[in-house]
Amino acid sequence: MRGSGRRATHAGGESPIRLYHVSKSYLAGSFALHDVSLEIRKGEFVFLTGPSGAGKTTLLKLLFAAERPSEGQILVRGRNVGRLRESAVPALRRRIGVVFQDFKLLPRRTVEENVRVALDVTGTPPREARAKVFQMLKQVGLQHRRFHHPLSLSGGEQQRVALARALVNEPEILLADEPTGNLDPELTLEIMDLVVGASTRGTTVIVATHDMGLVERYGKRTIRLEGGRMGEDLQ
Amino acid sequence: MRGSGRRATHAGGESPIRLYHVSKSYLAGSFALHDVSLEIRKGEFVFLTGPSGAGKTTLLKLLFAAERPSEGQILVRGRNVGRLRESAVPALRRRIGVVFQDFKLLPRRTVEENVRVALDVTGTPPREARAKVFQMLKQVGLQHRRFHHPLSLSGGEQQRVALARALVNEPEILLADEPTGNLDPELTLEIMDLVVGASTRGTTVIVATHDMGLVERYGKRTIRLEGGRMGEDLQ
Amino acid sequence: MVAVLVRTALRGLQSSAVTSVAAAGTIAIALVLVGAFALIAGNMQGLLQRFGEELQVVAYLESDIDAAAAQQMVERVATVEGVQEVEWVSPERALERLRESLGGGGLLEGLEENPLPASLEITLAPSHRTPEGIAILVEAVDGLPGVDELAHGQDWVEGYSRVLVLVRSAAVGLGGVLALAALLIVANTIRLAVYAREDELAILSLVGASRTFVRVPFLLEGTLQGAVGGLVALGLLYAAFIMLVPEVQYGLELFLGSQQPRFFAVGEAAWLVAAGAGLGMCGSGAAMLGWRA
Amino acid sequence: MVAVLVRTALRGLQSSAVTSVAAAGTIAIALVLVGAFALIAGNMQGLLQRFGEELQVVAYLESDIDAAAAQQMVERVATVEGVQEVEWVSPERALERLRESLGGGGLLEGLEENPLPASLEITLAPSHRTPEGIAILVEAVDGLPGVDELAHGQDWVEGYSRVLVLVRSAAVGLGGVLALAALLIVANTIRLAVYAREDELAILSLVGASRTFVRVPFLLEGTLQGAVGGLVALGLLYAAFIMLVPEVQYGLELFLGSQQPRFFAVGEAAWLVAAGAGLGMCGSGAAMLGWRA
Ligand SMILES: Nc1ncnc2c1ncn2[C@@H]1O[C@H](COP(=O)(O)OP(=O)(O)OP(=O)(O)O)[C@@H](O)[C@H]1O
Ligand SMILES: Nc1ncnc2c1ncn2[C@@H]1O[C@H](COP(=O)(O)OP(=O)(O)OP(=O)(O)O)[C@@H](O)[C@H]1O
Ligand SMILES: [Mg+2]
Ligand SMILES: [Mg+2]
Repeated sequence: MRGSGRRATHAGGESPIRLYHVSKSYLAGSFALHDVSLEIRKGEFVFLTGPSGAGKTTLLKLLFAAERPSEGQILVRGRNVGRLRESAVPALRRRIGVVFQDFKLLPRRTVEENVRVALDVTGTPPREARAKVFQMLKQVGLQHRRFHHPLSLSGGEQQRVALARALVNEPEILLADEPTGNLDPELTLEIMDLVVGASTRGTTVIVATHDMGLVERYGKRTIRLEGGRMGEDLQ
Repeated sequence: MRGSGRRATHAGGESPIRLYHVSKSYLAGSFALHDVSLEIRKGEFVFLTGPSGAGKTTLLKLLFAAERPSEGQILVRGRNVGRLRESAVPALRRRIGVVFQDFKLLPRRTVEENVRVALDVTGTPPREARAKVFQMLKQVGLQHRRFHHPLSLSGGEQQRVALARALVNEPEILLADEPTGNLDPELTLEIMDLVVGASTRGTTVIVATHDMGLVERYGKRTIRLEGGRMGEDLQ
Repeated sequence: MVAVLVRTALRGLQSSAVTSVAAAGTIAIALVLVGAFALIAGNMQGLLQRFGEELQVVAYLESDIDAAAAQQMVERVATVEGVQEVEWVSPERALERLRESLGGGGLLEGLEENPLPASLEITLAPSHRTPEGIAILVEAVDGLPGVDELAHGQDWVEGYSRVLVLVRSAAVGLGGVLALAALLIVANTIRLAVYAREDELAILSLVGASRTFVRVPFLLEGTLQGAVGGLVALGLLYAAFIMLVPEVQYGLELFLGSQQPRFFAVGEAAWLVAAGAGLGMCGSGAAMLGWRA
Repeated sequence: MVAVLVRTALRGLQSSAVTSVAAAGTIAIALVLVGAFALIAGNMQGLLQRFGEELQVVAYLESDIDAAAAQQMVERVATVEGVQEVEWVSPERALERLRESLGGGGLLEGLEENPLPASLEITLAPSHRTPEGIAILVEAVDGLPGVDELAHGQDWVEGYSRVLVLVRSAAVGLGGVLALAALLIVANTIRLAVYAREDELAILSLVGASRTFVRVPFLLEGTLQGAVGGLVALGLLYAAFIMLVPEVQYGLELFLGSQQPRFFAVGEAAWLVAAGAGLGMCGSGAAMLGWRA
């Protein structure tokens, strides 16, 4: 069922993410994303799937204003992020937790500092920040590694640090790009439970993944991209 | 079946990879790898599995002398890599193709140059190198992206460039760390076929992966690490 | 928030020791150059002053002027604009000097009477040691009763004032070039340091750090590196001063006379450190301008 | 293989434009400083030489020596070690000079006969303008028949030779400090450049690049950056020279007399560029030493 058209018309103030005919072209003549319209409600949990190069990461980047759309409108929390002033971008990003496909950890900071930076940018008081970071690291099973540097962590450990950073300030929106690609099956379930838990507490979650097992297991809404175009949108 | 003991005694000139009671400790008091013994025959295809932080990457790093073992002996192509002189390391690495878990592409070089560097270090003539690189990029489906920079590629595309670089000089040994973690199921099979193809042509292959579907599908020998120790070794 | 920014800056310094040391080191070296130049130029100032003292206008007096009348003239001339000092030289003293200057031989023994006149030796204030200053003096003194003839080495003054201008502009020019070079080198170095940490800045921005949050710690880092560089430069200069001055003391005395070579005063030293801090801050600021999130 | 290394170096330069430009720029600035100093010092050399020419030993002759005898003495003295030139000054010429030096007034009109003796003015070769050189000359000339008295301004020589030593050591010292500063700054900059590209070097090493393969392109890059920096410095210095010399020409003439200020000869200019290349290469080499695969 192609649900994009239907959903986009389904306007509502409680939808923190709405895309209307969004296209993105990095190189003239080719589209990484083509005419994508969709709407995601508050607290909804959505899988984003599709083959390599389908535009999943591009879609996520548009949502936190790391890229600007070539065409169309993107409303995040009611604001048009395609037209956001440079100076308004940080405030947007502080409401959005992102797990990057390549982690993007600060190599010269410890695990604790890497997670904590998400609280520092919001001006959280030090005492509170320390407690939250410790709690979060415990949840991803890395509290014992908190004084180590990311480069001395295994791939899966780094991925969990990235997730901890994205979740620590209880964002309104969580964008996770392949957040379990480096995790073993058991850990994948633990981590996904964390993410699902966040969504039940009201965080709107988009998880880009290739892991069809995961998609099937959780049975959540699944949006499929193919060559930059909306494929299926399955509830 | 725990086959490590049996295998290690199974000495033979045709086994390019042999480990005897190998341990690796990064931090005093904890072992990333503990008393691992195993032997891999020429042209063999082996999956390496285990939970996050089990020591898979560490084991691979020991094989191409990116780390030195804390204890035990490692013979690669008959040479003790734990005791290799600094100046002998490059020659070893030129025989080993490695797909790094974090790709390790040169960000300021094009895709073509990234693949080509593996031929440049062996002194392959330019004409031959160009032809081989083009052929290889075609096999991973990226010939049309060859003049782009890695940072403008999707995660899966970068992963394929990393694989192309590892395979382009037809190495005797291929070490692939989570080589399909960012690939969709179809592409995963295509890429795995490439890797299996290399092993049928005589390349000894170790693939570290969490993807149990993959492991089951190919039914190859599977070595499982757990907390740095040898778990199962299933043929 | 301020605490967080400062802490971030300190962590930044710590976590990128290589670039921090390199930046501070470069600032130190640049400031050593500028500071050494300032020291040398400052001490040379005294030397030039002394050269200038030799510039005198001599008013030869008519032979019928006695000591008392001469004394009156001295007082009169002393009021002329730009005059610093006036000395009366009696004919006897003049002959004595000529003898000395001829090497003390018996060269002037044959003279039956002293042919030399009395004179007034007029020294100009430093600010008036120019052709214009001399012209004013000459005009004022030339018409005075009792003055026979004026000797004022116009050429000498021309030469002196031109040399002075030349040396001063050379000093200003060289100092300027040095300061500019220091600025460019420091900016360059900090730009490289930013470049080496670009990934870090990009990541901070991706997790929602505002411009302030990214930039302020960086500026603080730069400022601190610069201040440390300034202190190091000050230390190096002082060490060099202490070690070198006794070595060249003897030679220096020829130049500076009894004047002791002096190091920076506390205030000047503070300026050097402040200059370092300023360089570091501006360098970081300039480097950050070039960087876009 | 060589082609690959060179190509890799060129690609490296291209792909890391920021660091390359920064390194070349820093080398250029450092060399401008050193070069400007060399130019100034080189042109000052002539000035010092001219000052030295004024050092003369004067041998006053007995009054019964006629022109022919004096000529013989001139030839004799000319053979003494370290003597550059000997000039005979007749009593008439000596009186004329004294008059000139006293300002041309009628001061010496009253003399009935010329009280001044004839003399030989002996100029020493530059290398002998030292207290020792003078001592040798004095010993050789003092006993000669016909020589009445020797005037040799021992103090003046002491002063001159000390000033000479002082200025020369200041020049060598300042030049050395500048060169050292340039070296440190360049090494620092290139170290930062390496630091910014550390990941790249590490990756090359991981895919089997030998030390040579990693280092040679890097050294080539550094050398090229240095050479470009040297050329830029040469251009800047030449531009400054062309622009500034007419400005200060008039003042300079007082110092250098008719001697024209000169720029570097082709060979010296080549040295500057070579120095840049050398700096770049050594800087890269030093930076690579610090880097381990
Ligand atoms: N900065 C860029 N410049 C040019 N092309 C880009 C850039 N970023 C992405 N692309 C291209 O846009 C297309 C979509 O990329 P995107 O990263 O969104 O794919 P993806 O769905 O995340 O793939 P993967 O599963 O492999 O991560 C790809 O073909 C990619 O090469
Ligand atoms: N350089 C290092 N310094 C300190 N500890 C390290 C270092 N590298 C790895 N470790 C630790 O050694 C253990 C094994 O790491 P390794 O990378 O081999 O795991 P892995 O099996 O590859 O895990 P993953 O599947 O998450 O990639 C981990 O606990 C890791 O934190
Ligand atoms: Mg992606
Ligand atoms: Mg791993």
